[in-house]
Amino acid sequence: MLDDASISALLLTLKLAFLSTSILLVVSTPFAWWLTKTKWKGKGILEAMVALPLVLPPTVLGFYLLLALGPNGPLGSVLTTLGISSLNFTFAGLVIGSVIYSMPFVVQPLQHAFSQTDKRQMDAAATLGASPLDRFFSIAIPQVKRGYLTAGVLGFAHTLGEFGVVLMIGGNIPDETRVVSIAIYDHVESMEYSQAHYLSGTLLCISFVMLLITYMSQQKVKPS
Amino acid sequence: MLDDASISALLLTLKLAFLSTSILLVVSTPFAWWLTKTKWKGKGILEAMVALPLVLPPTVLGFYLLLALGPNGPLGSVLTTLGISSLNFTFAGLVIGSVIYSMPFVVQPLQHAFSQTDKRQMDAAATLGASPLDRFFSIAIPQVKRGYLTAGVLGFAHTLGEFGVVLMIGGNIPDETRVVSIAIYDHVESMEYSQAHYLSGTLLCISFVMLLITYMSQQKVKPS
Amino acid sequence: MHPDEINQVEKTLSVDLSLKKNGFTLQAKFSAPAKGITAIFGPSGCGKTTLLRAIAGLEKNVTGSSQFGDVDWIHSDIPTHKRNVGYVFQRSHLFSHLDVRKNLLYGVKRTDVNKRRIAFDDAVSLLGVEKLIDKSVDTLSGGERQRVAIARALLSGPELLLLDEPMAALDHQSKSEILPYLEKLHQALSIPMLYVSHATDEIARLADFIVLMENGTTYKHGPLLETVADISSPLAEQANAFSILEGECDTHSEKALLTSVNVDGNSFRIPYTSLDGEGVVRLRIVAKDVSICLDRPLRTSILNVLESTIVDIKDNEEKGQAVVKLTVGRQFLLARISLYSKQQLSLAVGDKVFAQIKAVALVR
Amino acid sequence: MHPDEINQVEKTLSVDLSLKKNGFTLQAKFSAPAKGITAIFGPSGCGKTTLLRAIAGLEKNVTGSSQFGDVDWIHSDIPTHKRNVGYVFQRSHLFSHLDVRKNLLYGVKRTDVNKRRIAFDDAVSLLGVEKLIDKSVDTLSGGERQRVAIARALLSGPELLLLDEPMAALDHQSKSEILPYLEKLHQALSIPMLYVSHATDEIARLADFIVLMENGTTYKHGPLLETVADISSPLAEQANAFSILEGECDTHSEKALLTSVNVDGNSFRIPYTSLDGEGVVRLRIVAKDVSICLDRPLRTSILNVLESTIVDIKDNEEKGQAVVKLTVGRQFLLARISLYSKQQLSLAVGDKVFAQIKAVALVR
Amino acid sequence: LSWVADASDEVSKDGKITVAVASNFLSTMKQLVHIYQQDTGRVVLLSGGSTGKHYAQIIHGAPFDVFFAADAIRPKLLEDKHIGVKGSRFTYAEGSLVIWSPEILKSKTHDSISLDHKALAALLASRDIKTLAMANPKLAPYGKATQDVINALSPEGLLSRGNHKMRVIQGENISQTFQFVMSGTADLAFLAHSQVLDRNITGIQKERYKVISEHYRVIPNALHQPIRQQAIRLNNKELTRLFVKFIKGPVAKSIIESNGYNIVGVTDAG
Ligand SMILES: Nc1ncnc2c1ncn2[C@@H]1O[C@H](COP(=O)(O)OP(=O)(O)OP(=O)(O)O)[C@@H](O)[C@H]1O
Ligand SMILES: Nc1ncnc2c1ncn2[C@@H]1O[C@H](COP(=O)(O)OP(=O)(O)OP(=O)(O)O)[C@@H](O)[C@H]1O
Ligand SMILES: [Mg+2]
Ligand SMILES: [Mg+2]
Repeated sequence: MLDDASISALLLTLKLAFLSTSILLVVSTPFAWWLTKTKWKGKGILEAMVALPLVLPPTVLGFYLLLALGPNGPLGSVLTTLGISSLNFTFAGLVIGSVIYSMPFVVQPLQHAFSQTDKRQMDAAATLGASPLDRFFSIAIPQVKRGYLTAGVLGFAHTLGEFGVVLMIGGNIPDETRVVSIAIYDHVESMEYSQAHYLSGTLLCISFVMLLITYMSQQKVKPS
Repeated sequence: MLDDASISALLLTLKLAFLSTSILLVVSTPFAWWLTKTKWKGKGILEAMVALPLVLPPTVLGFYLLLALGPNGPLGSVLTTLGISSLNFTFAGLVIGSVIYSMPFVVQPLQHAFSQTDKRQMDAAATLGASPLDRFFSIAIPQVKRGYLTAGVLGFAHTLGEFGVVLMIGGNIPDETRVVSIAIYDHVESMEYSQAHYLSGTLLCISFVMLLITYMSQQKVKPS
Repeated sequence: MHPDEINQVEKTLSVDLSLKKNGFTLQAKFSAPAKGITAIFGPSGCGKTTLLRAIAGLEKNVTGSSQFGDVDWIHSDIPTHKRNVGYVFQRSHLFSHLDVRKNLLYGVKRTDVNKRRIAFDDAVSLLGVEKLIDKSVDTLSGGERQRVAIARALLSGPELLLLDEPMAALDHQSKSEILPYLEKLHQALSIPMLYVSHATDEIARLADFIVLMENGTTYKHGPLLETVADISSPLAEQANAFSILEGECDTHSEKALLTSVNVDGNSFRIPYTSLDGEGVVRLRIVAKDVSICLDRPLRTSILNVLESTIVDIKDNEEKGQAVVKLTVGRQFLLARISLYSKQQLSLAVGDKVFAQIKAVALVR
Repeated sequence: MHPDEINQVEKTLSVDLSLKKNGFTLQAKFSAPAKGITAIFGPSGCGKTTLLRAIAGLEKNVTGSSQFGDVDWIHSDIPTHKRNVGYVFQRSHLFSHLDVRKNLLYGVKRTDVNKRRIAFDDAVSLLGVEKLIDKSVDTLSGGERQRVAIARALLSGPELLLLDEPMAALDHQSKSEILPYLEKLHQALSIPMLYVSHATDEIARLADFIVLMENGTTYKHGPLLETVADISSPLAEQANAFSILEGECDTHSEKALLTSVNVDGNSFRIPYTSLDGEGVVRLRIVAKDVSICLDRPLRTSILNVLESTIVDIKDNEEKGQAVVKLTVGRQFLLARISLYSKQQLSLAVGDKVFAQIKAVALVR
Repeated sequence: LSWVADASDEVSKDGKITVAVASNFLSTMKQLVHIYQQDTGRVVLLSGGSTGKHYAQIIHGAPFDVFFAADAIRPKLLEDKHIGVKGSRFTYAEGSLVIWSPEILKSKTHDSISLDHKALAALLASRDIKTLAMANPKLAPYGKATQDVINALSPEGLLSRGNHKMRVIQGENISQTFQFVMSGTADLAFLAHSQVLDRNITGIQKERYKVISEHYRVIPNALHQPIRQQAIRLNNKELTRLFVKFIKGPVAKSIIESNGYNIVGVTDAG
């Protein structure tokens, strides 16, 4: 059986992953759409920048985030003047870290998906009285469901296993920032291999079941 | 200026990233295609399994790979009977680790891309004398260029920053398995922050330029 | 809701726009009255689709004006979804993620209840898509797609209908069911319709006005009757050149299986049709169905023989044919005869002749 | 390479296949001789496209046989790319990532040099796509797409041509340029062509055989002349019912601007056409262009008046019309007249009458 | 080149050795190796990392020649498993713990090097301290020592101090704990002495580092178990031996000491 600490870590992880993925999907949608549609010459710069957090080792990225979010850091000082105390070592901070780190896995598939939307069907929708926003929600988004699946799965799974950033800006506080990846890591480091196996196994099982349900439901809705 | 060790780490990283990404693109192409086309009920299981390595913390995944690739591990013993000595702590091992860990970032976008290929154009190609393989290369692949871009960028960037797995099965051996992410990590750990900043900056710049070139060239080839 | 029940302000479309895209330049100037279908006619690639798209607001960089009712769509920068057009696209453009029913409902949902022009079930049965209603659009045949597209456009309560070869993929039967409805619709609703077609028979039947295009330019436009009777227009050169006569219904002789139509004092007999309204009816006569005799032919199955005067003749040496323009009261009739016959009968402008008309189609 | 220069074995297509997909069942049985175009005719949604796809090997779960030359494609499980068919799809299906030139070259590259039937430049100029050659296919108009698709199919050196409403999006001019080429092609090459069309004029012009479909089933098939002259076939009910006569070229009287064709001893005069070969020519006569007189009409612009015998009459009370089947030597001619005229002239089977033919089209 | 001079067979065959070093000792080891390489010309490759990772890797055949662990447990385990060379285990450094806090300036004994028991307890009880950073006691020896200290000072536990809540943030290792401090989010931290000794930190972190190096006190060794960092040879190669000999030598000792470690000076073969 899992002990309380593990269960709490698991729940925290799921909460983090759900929250981050949701935020990512919401934030990335307009961004990816804009990237797809804009004719702005400089968009390559933005596209490249989205992928950049990926190339740094997570702990290092975490370190920089830690500095940025700290009271003296550029982001932290802004937050402080807004009356928000530092987000380091808080759950909110974890969410921010995860969002930044998993962003490319959500933006890129969505952008790819949106680039496939059928301009002509969008035109048809316009002639049927649908405003741009309406068209976006009634035509573009439903047609890229598969892109959302990819984006969601990658973002979710990556947040689950994400570890370096979370370790760094989370500070491994039980119930608040100790996610399951850190717990497993701790077990491995302290040679508690059987606990590590057990917890890993549980995480894998849960993830597997969730992914399986996602994919299976996807198979069903496919047009015959 | 970068010292020799850093340059060697950078080169090793680029070599690893290029190699892994190439292998991933080659291996994932038939796999993603098959996943897209198969009517097999169990494909959801495979799809879920591809994403699974993601949910484990990289070091932990690395730990399991270490066990698997070790002389007594399931993979390692197979390799041993084939006369290949253990791949742990070798560059080849790193490549295997990166490939496994970055697989979902390549398979998923490709699968998504392939699911968008126009069946009717494939039919047309068949009537024009193109065999299934020929159609695949002459119609399906060129039409999903953007999917390859997404897959390539995500796979490449993830391999660059990938760190936990590499640290574990690579062993941080200069010139052989010390990639730049580990070097940066080392600098941060030993409080050589300015070196860490410098190396991170270099890595970011190089990556940025590569990504920018990729995206810019993409913009140009778009049909007017 | 039946189309006839709706009353609304008549709006006219006046277009004077131009647009450049890559190698192609569009220059269009014409107006389409609310009462009447305006046909757009021209060879493949001449810019008909581009014109419709520009009017619907789907093309960028359109300059000039596109006045609909009181509003200049281009000047006031009205976006497509506020122009309230119904557009049947040349390649249907059905929503691939929705089934047929949801495709049809898409526009309905976005239309004010009091702007709807046709009930859902009516549109469905008119276009014969009942059996398709739950199908995925990917499984439709070419004609089925087009029927769904027409129904979808009608259901969105348009104030202007843009139809881009809506019948091209349809069989004769389907066409002959949908065409009368379109006629009725536009008469009852007084909404302008722009109708792109390559089929001169459709145009003859439906259109009141015609816009002729070539190389991106609208080089001629006007009422159909005048424009088609213009012997020098390229239309008269077509194998299926035709003329159109308007007349009034005379007596119905159900026994004789004939209906008689009075065109400026001349009586035309056509196969019996029950004409509901009195009003003006329209006869389409294909030029090659008209022959010319110097004597009145007797004991013939040809029902319609008129005395007439030649007002114009245009020879086409290449084809060995001539088009002859004849008077029918104040209206005109085109006849296509061989140059040989023209010479044999030594026909000339001003001659009194008998026009022997093999086939007369009651168009409306 | 000019089509005429190629010699090859004649292959016949014999189809007896069936297929079920979701709600739809296809049952097709007919054969299409190598020498001749076989038209497939039927209402929208009856399964014409599905039939063509099944023959091309693009449908799954097809049972039965589809014998082409010596090989049973279905039984031997020959995949599409080895069937060597040229397919012009109803909705063109151009390759969206390639420009026009590369679309055209796609099939060329995959065809043995000695199997190619038409030079690249010839196909390009025949279909008038010279100006489009470097365009992206997304920017093509509907008709342009279709022309490119036809060229692409021709260039792939097919042994069997499947044409799914290839002309539906084309204007009269384009059609009248492409049709003769298709005729010439199939005559020169002796490859079977299946031609789906809703347009009876195209069918009349092109087809030698016809397959009639309804609800997924091929209910009638046979040589076009016989099948269309069958007064009880649904074709005869169509507004543009027609008959076809074959004859030989008589004398060319260039002065008189007329060409004369001998049909079983009867001379037909048609507007002058320079006929290059001697051989058999074909005349299409639309039923409503034929009128019946009891006396021989004189001093008329109508060139062709024949003595004939009535062999069959079919009334259509609903439309107030009758179709009359007349002899022309050993061949037959349909005339559509009003029921009124039929009564007036008290026409009956066996009567000797004069058929007055307003328009004769030389089909080939 | 000098290393050719004392070349044996092995030395000439394999010119370099690879050494696994605990992250916290990595920077000190770099200094040592620098000197060693200058003096002898022999190449020593360093593989930094956590001791837990290194241990797992060595078990699975990592090609390391010497293992410098952050604790005594893992070298012992290796010795017991006969992976390490029996009898080659020794303590190369003993860490000393410091406490860091901006609050320290307020305490009365601010001029002395270390704090006494009472001052420490008062500091820990201060209500101004909201975030305490320490190394994970499970993973890092410094964390374990920190735990000892805290237990000694407030046996009832840190978190149960009435309604005054203190967040305890734990670093994976002592380096990470230091990084927490760098970010400015922690008010109090237990760090390694080696970390707070002034070194030439340049760039943007210079100011911050100054703040850190001016606000620490050494914690009396009596308050915790000794933080013994042990090393073990993994083979008997000549080059390996030579390097270990150097580490045990006087030059190395002074460098290690100057980096804030105590040297016990005894080879612990126990
Ligand atoms: N995958 C499918 N699932 C279910 N029904 C299908 C599928 N594909 C085609 N059909 C149906 O089969 C029938 C025949 O389609 P087909 O495309 O062959 O018609 P068609 O004769 O070519 O019609 P048209 O002249 O309109 O192009 C149609 O009613 C169509 O809806
Ligand atoms: N985006 C574009 N870039 C360049 N040329 C274009 C573009 N869109 C359309 N064209 C060209 O503009 C011309 C007019 O196209 P349009 O679709 O309006 O023709 P159309 O009259 O509708 O022809 P059809 O009867 O064949 O449908 C065509 O020659 C076409 O190739
Ligand atoms: Mg068009
Ligand atoms: Mg079809």
